[in-house]
Amino acid sequence: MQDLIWLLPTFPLLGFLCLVLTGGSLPRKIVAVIGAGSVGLSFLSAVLIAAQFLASGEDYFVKEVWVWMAVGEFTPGFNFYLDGLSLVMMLIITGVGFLIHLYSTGFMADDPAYSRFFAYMNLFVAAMLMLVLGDNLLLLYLGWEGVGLCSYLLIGFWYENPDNGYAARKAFVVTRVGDTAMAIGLFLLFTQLGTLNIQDMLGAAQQQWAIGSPLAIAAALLLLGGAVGKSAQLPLQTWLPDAMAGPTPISALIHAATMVTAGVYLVARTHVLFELAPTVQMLVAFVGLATLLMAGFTAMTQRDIKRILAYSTISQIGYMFLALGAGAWSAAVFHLMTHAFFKALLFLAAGTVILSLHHEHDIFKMGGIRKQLPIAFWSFIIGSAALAALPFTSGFYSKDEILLAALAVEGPGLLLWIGGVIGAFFTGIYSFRLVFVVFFGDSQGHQEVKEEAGWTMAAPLMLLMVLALLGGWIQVPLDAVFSSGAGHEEAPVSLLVHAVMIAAPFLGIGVSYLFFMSKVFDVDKLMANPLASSLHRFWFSGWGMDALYQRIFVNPFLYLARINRNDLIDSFYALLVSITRTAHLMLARTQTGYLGWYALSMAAGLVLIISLGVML
Amino acid sequence: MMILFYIAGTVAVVSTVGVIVQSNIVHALIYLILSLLAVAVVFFSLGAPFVAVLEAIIYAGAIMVLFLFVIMMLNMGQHTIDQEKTWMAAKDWALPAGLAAILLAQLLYVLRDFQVDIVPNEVGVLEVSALLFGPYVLAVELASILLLAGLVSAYHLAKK
Amino acid sequence: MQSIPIEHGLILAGVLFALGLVGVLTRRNIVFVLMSLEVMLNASGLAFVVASARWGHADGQVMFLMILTLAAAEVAVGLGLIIQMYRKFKTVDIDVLSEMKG
Amino acid sequence: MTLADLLPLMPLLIVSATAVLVMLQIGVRRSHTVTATIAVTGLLLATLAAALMMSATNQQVTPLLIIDQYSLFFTVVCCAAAMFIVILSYPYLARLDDDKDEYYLLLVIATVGAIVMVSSNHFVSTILGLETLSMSLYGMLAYPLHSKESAQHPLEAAVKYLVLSAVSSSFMLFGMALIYAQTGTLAFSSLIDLNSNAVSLSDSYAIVGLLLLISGMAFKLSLAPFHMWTPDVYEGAPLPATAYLATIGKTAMFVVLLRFVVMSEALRYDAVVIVFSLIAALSILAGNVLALLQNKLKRILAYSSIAHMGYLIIAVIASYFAASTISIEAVTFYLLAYMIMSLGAFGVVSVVSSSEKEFDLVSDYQGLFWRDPWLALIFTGMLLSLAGIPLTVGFIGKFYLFFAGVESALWPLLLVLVVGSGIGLFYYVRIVYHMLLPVPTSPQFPSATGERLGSYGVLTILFLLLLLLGVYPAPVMALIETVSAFI
Repeated sequence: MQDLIWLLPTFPLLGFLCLVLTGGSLPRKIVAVIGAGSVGLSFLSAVLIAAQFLASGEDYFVKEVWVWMAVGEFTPGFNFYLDGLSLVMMLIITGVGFLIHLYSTGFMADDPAYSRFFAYMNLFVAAMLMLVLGDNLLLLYLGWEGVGLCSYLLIGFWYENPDNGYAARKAFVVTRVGDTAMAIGLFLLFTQLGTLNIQDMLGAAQQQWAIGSPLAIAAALLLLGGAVGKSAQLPLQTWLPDAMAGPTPISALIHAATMVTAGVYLVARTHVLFELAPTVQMLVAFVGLATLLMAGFTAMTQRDIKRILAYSTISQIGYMFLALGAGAWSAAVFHLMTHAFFKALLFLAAGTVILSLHHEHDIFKMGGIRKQLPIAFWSFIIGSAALAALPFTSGFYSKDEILLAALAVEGPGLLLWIGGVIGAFFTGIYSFRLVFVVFFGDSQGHQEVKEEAGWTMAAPLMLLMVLALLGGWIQVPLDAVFSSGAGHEEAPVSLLVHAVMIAAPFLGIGVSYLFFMSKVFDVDKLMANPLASSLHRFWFSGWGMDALYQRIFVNPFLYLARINRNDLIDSFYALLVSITRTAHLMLARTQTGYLGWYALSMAAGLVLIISLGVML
Repeated sequence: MMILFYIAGTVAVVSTVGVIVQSNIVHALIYLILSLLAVAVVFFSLGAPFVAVLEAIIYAGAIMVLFLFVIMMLNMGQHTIDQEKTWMAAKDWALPAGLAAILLAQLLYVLRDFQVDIVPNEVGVLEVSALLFGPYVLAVELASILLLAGLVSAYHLAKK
Repeated sequence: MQSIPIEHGLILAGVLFALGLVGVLTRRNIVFVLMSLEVMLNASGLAFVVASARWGHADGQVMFLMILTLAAAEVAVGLGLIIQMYRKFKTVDIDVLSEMKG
Repeated sequence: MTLADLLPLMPLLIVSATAVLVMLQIGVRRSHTVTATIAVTGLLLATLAAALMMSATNQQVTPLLIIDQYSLFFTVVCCAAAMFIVILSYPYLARLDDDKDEYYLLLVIATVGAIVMVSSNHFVSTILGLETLSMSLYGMLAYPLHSKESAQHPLEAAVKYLVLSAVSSSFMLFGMALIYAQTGTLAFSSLIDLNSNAVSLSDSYAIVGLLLLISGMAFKLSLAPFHMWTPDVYEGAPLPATAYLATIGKTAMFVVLLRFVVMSEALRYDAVVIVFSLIAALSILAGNVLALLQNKLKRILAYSSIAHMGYLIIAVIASYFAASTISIEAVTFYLLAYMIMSLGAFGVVSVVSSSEKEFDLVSDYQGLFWRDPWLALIFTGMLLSLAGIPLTVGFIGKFYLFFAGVESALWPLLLVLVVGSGIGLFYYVRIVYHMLLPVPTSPQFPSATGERLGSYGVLTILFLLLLLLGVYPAPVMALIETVSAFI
């Protein structure tokens, strides 16, 4: 079965090809079967492969499917590499992916571009699998760019609205900044270490580079650039909230569960490099900390249900980066997994709410719908509990590990820990703010609520609820992967620390309750305070990052473009064009059609080259 | 032999010049035949009597007769001489002659220290045929294919 | 029997070759062009025979025979084309064959 | 020459026998269909024979021919391509108001020449193969000469090709004679250290001989500055003959060039390297620039072939500097790739054309995507491959060449390659763009009829090969690696 690992990306790819080649002429039923079924088959094979892999007790497994080409030492191939890390990723991608596909068959039922939607989704799954299963940099890069492309296509899925197109372009351009850094990083690794194979490369790096050597730092920094872009971390986080313009299942699959965590995967996969560059690793931790706090503040002030979830995603990935920075590789991946469960659950539930309320996104226009939408309600309760890391939910276990790891970091450990706890406190506030405002209180005069949709949408929610609750009990088989980083001693931690960590989210929920449920405190009164309201505005705008970028990047660029209208660079190209044109016209004149002239040119050519030969 | 070589060589060069400057095509053809015969003598002086004979029979004989036929067919007698003269302006000669002169000069330059004397031992029909029917037998067969190609092409092109 | 320096043989071939080239380049009458081509091919053959005489074996002479063969075939095809050209254009000026250019 | 020598010659013998058979058949009763069928069958048999013999044969047959895996590889390629061209020619010639059969006879004889060339390691066989090929091509290029309705200029093409080709042959022969005067053998052999006891010559003498020979070869490969004939001959000749000249003619010559350069160690002389570099750079730039604003497809393909031959020369230069056989593999792979894409491109044009009317203008293909999507797809594939877009064989080929260049650190030439490819993209994509435009009110050519089914089959095979070798080239690369070890 393991030998059939190539089937995993092949199924969705075939699904994509089927859907594209038929060009939307298939009936919806068949599109649904192909679209969801291909990922389902992929999941099934993933489970079988995982079972066999775990039973075999091997540390890793390589399947060479084919060598694309063999040019000297350069032999890129379609080789798949399976170890604990890619196993976890592969199960998340296919499993959660399948549930989201299933959900989408109901969610997108009314959309005219049904077939196109599933085509893109299938392509995405194939590319994402390629990214996590590839054993060389080329496949990794292919998958990386493939998911970026699909993300772009799907954010702008409803392309009739120019805003969506704008959001898609923004996502593309911002992540491209990171991608460029990563491409340079990969090239650096290839040229320095002389191999495309990731494992060989890491081994070579360990042998050739000393800890803290400039090359290792440069490579790790460049890779971090790519990871930061893809995973929407500071300072490249601005694209993700806007990416919510896409259909909600997209937000669940791409912008919560899988693609945005590719950065975490990348860092975890190349953790050897980061261990060789401790300063960069520390930078990772602080990037994560800053991001999780920033996004936590912002999430508290948002009104759009999907934007709240988007900021919470940014914040949770911040936790993962914090874990990576702290060297707790397994904890990061563990949190990646639990986050995939509960965030997918939250997004899908949000999708149900949005669909039932006729595409209403503003939470303050919802209110009191827990009776009408019980499944969505319970999804939100469980999802938010896991998100806030209440005890015994999946999020609790993973976040606990991260915070403990952060505390164990030498030097700024306490700082990181305090930041993480504050973040947990905010998580409690914003996640239950959402629940209280949307599901309790009075109905805010919204229209009648549509029935919750059929089983295709309910079943994935149920399953994800179970996973969000119990996912913390899953043992991720990562010890073999991160053996090199296993130096962390589990230091005994005082009860106080545990108490603070458990209390922080409850405290947040309490605050949230007082503000939004019992209305003991009034938000409006708070807003009357000028300091609070300006803070609110500041946080609401995502710490003014967009405005800042507008001012320091976009405006100068536009300004340059404006003063440069007739312009230097363009005229350079125009010059090139006119040079080639002139060259063409001049050379074309030599083609006179006269035989004598042609013979003369041959003789002249002969004399020319013989003169060269005799003189040299 | 040496004297024969130089005399024949001079004749060949002079008559070849005649070929390329003549405006009367029939005269030019006669010059060409003369040149080929002179080359045949050169061959003989170099100790290659067999190819000398072939040069005379096939080149100067058969092939040139082919030319003569065509010249007759196209009716290019005396009256085309004037036309030929108008086609040969002095300025048209400068560049080609210059290029050829450079080429020749380069050849002379690289031959300057190539000093090997040929002692013209006769390598006659026996040696040539031993080669032709020995290692080069395939070449003979291929030459027949080559002639077949020429034959078919010429037949198709010249018919009607 | 005196010996002949090989460079003189090669120079003779080179001179004939250059003369043939001049003929090809300058003449507009296609029959002259073809005749000049014969001169060039013949000069190459001469060079082979000279070289063959230097080494005292017959390979170069075999090569000469091959050149003879190809010259004959070339002339046959070339003259066939000349006849067609004359039929079509009523001239032997190669410059009429310049309908394609650019 | 013994009986044991006959077996390796099997492909050559089969093709020669086919020629004889075609001749006999013409003598008995003329029939276009029967002639074409015999030609296809014979060439197919030769292809199969060569393919079957490939793994087990490595033999010098008389001093003239070397039948090894490398020559057999190209025998397969040339015979298969010749077979495809026969299939493409059949509908093209169907309405010619003249005898059609001699065309196939000439084509088969030309293939004999091509096989001799790819197997040649001796001046005599080189010249004989080359001239057999050329002599047949003169006839093929001028074939529709007598037809009143012929839109092209077959006579002009043939005369230009004949005269210039004869000039180049004489360059080549004179060069060979000079080399022979030094080495004393007509076989391809090293110019260095061969006759240490004989009077050694100055380097420049050998260089002049080499350069004469190389310039003659460069003419046949239409490398700048010997390229001028190419567009005129391509344009004037009937399409299948052009395709033959452009693919098999070029490939066979290139194999000879490669073998000669490797065996003679010509690149040991700096001057030769410099001349090659100059030729490559000039060809790439001139070819691409000349094609830029061209409106006739055959001329575009002619100019583009100049550029492609320039790309190939880069790898030839690299063959001397690289330690491995990688650049020989690169040349081999690129020749195969060039064969596929060039034949495909000519095939598309030939499918819609006939001897009465050729659709040669880019604007004739406006809206082809909406009228004949399959044909348009194939044409797009071929053009993108010529431009070197990934997932086509052209990309892999160009990558291979590039890699060979990098191995040998030929940076200036690689820069020229990149610039040339950039310019090239423009004119290839321009054709694709025209195919995507709306259909003009009066479509330029009628839709395909039943008799063109074979041509469509050939194009489909070529298209699939193009994709297969673009996506999964590894097995062919492995094969090429094996055969390249023989040169």
